[in-house]
Amino acid sequence: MSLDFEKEVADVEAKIAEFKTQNPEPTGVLVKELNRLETERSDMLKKIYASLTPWQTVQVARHPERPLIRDFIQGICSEFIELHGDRLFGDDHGMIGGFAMIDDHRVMIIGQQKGKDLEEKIKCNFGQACPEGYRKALRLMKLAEKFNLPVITFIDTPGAFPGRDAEERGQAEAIARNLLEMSALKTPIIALVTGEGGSGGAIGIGVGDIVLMLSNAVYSVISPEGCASILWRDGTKADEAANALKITSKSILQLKIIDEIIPEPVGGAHRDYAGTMKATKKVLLKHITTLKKITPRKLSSRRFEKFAAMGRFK
Amino acid sequence: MSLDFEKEVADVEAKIAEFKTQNPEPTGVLVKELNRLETERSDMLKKIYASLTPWQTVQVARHPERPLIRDFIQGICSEFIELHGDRLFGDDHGMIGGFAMIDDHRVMIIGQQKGKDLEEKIKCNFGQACPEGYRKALRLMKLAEKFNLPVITFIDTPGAFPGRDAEERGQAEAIARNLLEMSALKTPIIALVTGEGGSGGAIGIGVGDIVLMLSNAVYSVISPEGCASILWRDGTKADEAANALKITSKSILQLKIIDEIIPEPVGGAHRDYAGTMKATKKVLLKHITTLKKITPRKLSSRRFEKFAAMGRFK
Amino acid sequence: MAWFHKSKEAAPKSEAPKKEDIWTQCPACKAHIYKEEWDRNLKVCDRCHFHERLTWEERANLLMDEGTFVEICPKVSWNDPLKFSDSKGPYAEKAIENCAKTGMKESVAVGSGKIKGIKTSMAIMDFRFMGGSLASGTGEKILLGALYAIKHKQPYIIISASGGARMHEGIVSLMQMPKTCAALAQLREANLPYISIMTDPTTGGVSASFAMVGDIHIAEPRSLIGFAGRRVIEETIKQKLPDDFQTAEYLVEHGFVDMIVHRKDMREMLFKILKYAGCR
Amino acid sequence: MAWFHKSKEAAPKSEAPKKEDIWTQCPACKAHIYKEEWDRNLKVCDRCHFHERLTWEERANLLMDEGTFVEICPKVSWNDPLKFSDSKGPYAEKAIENCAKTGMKESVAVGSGKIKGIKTSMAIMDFRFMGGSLASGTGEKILLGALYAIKHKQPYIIISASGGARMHEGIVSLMQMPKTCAALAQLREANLPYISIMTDPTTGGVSASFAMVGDIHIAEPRSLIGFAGRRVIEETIKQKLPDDFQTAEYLVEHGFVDMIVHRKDMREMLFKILKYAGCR
Ligand SMILES: [Zn+2]
Ligand SMILES: [Zn+2]
Repeated sequence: MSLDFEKEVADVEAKIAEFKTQNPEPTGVLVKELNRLETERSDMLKKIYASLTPWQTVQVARHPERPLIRDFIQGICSEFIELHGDRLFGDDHGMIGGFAMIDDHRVMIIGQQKGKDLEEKIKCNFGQACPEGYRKALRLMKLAEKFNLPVITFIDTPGAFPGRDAEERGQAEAIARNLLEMSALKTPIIALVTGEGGSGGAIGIGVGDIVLMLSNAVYSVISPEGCASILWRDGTKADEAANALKITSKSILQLKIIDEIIPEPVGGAHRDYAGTMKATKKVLLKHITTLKKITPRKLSSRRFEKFAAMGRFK
Repeated sequence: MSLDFEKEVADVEAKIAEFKTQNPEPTGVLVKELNRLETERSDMLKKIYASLTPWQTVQVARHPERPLIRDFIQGICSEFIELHGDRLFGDDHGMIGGFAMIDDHRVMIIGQQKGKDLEEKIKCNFGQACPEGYRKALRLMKLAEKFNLPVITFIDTPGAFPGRDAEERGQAEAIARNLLEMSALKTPIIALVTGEGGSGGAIGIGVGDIVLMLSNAVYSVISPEGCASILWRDGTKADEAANALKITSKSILQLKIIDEIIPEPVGGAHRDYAGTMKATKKVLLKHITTLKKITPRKLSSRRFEKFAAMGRFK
Repeated sequence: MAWFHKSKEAAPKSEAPKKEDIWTQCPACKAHIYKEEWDRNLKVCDRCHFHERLTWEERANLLMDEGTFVEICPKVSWNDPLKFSDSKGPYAEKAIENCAKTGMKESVAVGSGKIKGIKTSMAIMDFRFMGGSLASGTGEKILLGALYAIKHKQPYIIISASGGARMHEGIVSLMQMPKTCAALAQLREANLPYISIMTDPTTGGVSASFAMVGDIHIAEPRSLIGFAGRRVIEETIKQKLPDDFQTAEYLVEHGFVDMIVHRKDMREMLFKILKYAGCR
Repeated sequence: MAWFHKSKEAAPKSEAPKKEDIWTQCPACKAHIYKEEWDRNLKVCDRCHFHERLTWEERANLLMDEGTFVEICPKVSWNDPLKFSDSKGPYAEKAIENCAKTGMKESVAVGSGKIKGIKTSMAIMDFRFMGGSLASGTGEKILLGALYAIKHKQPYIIISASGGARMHEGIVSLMQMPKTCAALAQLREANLPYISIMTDPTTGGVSASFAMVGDIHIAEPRSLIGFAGRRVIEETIKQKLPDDFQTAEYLVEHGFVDMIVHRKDMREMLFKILKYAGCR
């Protein structure tokens, strides 16, 4: 699937595909021609992705083929032992977690899973977690604290689920509780926005010592569509809202809300899983190593100072 | 309402009522006659209640007019500020709690409410608490710990609610969690079985530094009916089971499971609320005063030792 | 009861009082009510028990011993980190207007005072300032209130009245959720009581942060309390929601609010609870 | 795989093997299975994945490094505090019979050993001894296991297999619920890991005490896990319950079990989890 603004890339890609069909085993000048086409494609992608508008970035961040937490786990971890349930009400498939091994580091991984096919998407509520999801996340964080494991959260959600049941079971309380407990947790926390960092649903697992974003991820207090329909009284003004809200990784880094951007391969994470995993793993390992050297008490007081400073001006 | 084995008392009581109707303002010999009747009634009750069988005691403990936790609160406390909800799922009317004042002691009171009329009984699930009830109880105990308030639990339940929803929301987990947390709570806990101490549903709020029973209360691992139908394969053998299970306050004291029996007025708590309240208040005050002098850390380690010793023989 | 101290700038005496000076109308049931009665009733409708929104000064007067409430960070003000503009113009202009309208610099007043002699820190949100929205200045002030409480070993009371995060400050406003909760974690670490009072409305990012992590949760009758908006939920589940959905009473039944307290009883209740919390 | 070490008392060699020595029948699906295959499969039915109940020795052999499991309180025995008798006679007689039948003194074996080199304390319930019921001796042994783990800074693993409290010990058996949980609170205080393994069945007072407060909850496939009995619940709610009600899989879906682990993978999984818990 290619996005609106990738039309010309799609044309070249069609050409490449046709060329490959006609020349299954190209030699000599044909190899050169294929290389030319692929360079053309790559240059186009580079150019397009170098100057994505915020609204285009939203579309990349929401791309149906964008890697999800389970892809990251598979690509980064040599072992994953999934843990289920909040010990209170249920097991939220939209929020998963478990023990994992990254190189020789044992960690706790937690994050939203949007789902790949329709069946999984429905099972996962499209990555919109319910209170039991946030409570499962908290339980696993507390377990990580007890076991001295760093926590890594993968954030990718349109928002917390806005359903009647979710509301009745305390969506607000569950997110609020996580914010409070995460700020005081005595083990390292790394939060990484991989796709959509949607509002309270994102920050509900986003209180990290280090907060990262993939370069084409977005992070916002409200969806551009939602903002547009409230402040522009016109849901189609999402592109304007996306501009105004400053939701791209570059803007968020400038606002000092995140610590670092993980650059995606040319053409976005969905075009190159292996490259995305490699880049992500490298950055995660760097921070795990550094954070592990800090005492738990020092960590939580630093984390408090970090968030206390957000939005403190002059 | 009079119980089966109180038939002859009921006859005298009927006589007294008739006498009073015929002699609204008795004088002289009539006063003497009334006194005689009332003494007869009182002697009968004393005699009957001095030698209740365990199964008869069960009936007294379950008496529909037996004082419930709300009666105790009204009779003992000069103030009650009810607190609601488990902050997770709901507010269980079968388990109530809140701040209360007994003389000049501020305490946290928690316990099952069975309900008086049918409407209230249904609302309270007949005193059979759900997981949210046990979780509300735990929340209030943790609050009491933070605020340095002694906890007093009033136990009166046929058992935890055996419903499908209760099971699905973790009846087992909720009770287990309370047992663990109560054993470690750093504030005094007094547990008082006022009526039916029904199995896991009772012990779920029953882990006290001091455990008390009203004299006609019962405390059992299973209802006599349940035991009879399993071990005698005959539910009607409840009286035999009640005997064998040793569920009366006297037996339980002998087994060193409780610390003290609070004597009920002649004829049972349901015949004399004021007397019951007075006796209960006196004993509670004594223990509150004593327990308040012990440091929180010492308290929880003593509580551990107390329960660790239960069922340790030779 | 006269918790509402007289306004300092009394209306200039004119010959004959105007109709709107004598009568007011309940916004909920539309009943016509004597203004004097309305004020005596602390802006609660006798007919339908609707609790009208109050200004922060009215709340402070209602709850605090007369003249004891002193702001601790009156200079902390709104910010415009995004240089935000929407279809109606720049956020900065709107904020300046709101300052002029309310005499506030942000959507919350934070200070310290006494409730029947008990010293307490208190943050009072004011819906008049941009719908009580949570923005960087709001978060900073709520945090400073917590730190003040810790420093002076006081309890902390926050009175919420907010539609949620202020979009105009984008991600910075979202970060006020963890920021305020982190401050409350510090308060907890210091073992100090925190009472959250939810008034109409307490929704969105405010309900999902500091409002929902109190030791005690009190709500005013019939307040709207919830995370997602009713319309969004109805669109999601394709169902009509019950009328009492997200009311204070509904929240009690679902386990998230300890008690509903009428405005006229709030001061006394706070005093009692603070006593149970060991404050003096 | 050969976790089942050969029984010390091998069957005396007879001329021709009897039919029941060659074949066994799955108690669940009634399939006829070679006894050799049945044992090789650790008493798990290949056809329906039914996990047959195991003795404590089989569990110890299955999970522990060969010969490392040593009981720590083998002398703690059953008690008869109530001098209990039911329609079938005295409890004491029944207990003595159970001792003879199982070679155990109570419904649990508690000891310490190694899992792939990691030292751990372990309590293993055995359903053969009065349905694995929780009585004073059981509670005492489980408590002693926790204290041993604390003393030797080891993790603690409890394998539950129990119908619940043992009525024959009345209130004393009920008190084993707080007693065991109090011991686990001490273990938590010492910051040591506790893994609860629920096997078929884990019900009543065992599910409502030590089995449900683990750092990690593991269940064997299709085990029955629950508080109240199915029949009691059906009588209460006047409804049929779904077939999978109170199965391990159902418990995962409802949030109370972390994972289902097949018997053949249990040892490896425990080893992995203990590594995550920082044990060596
Ligand atoms: Zn009205
Ligand atoms: Zn089978």
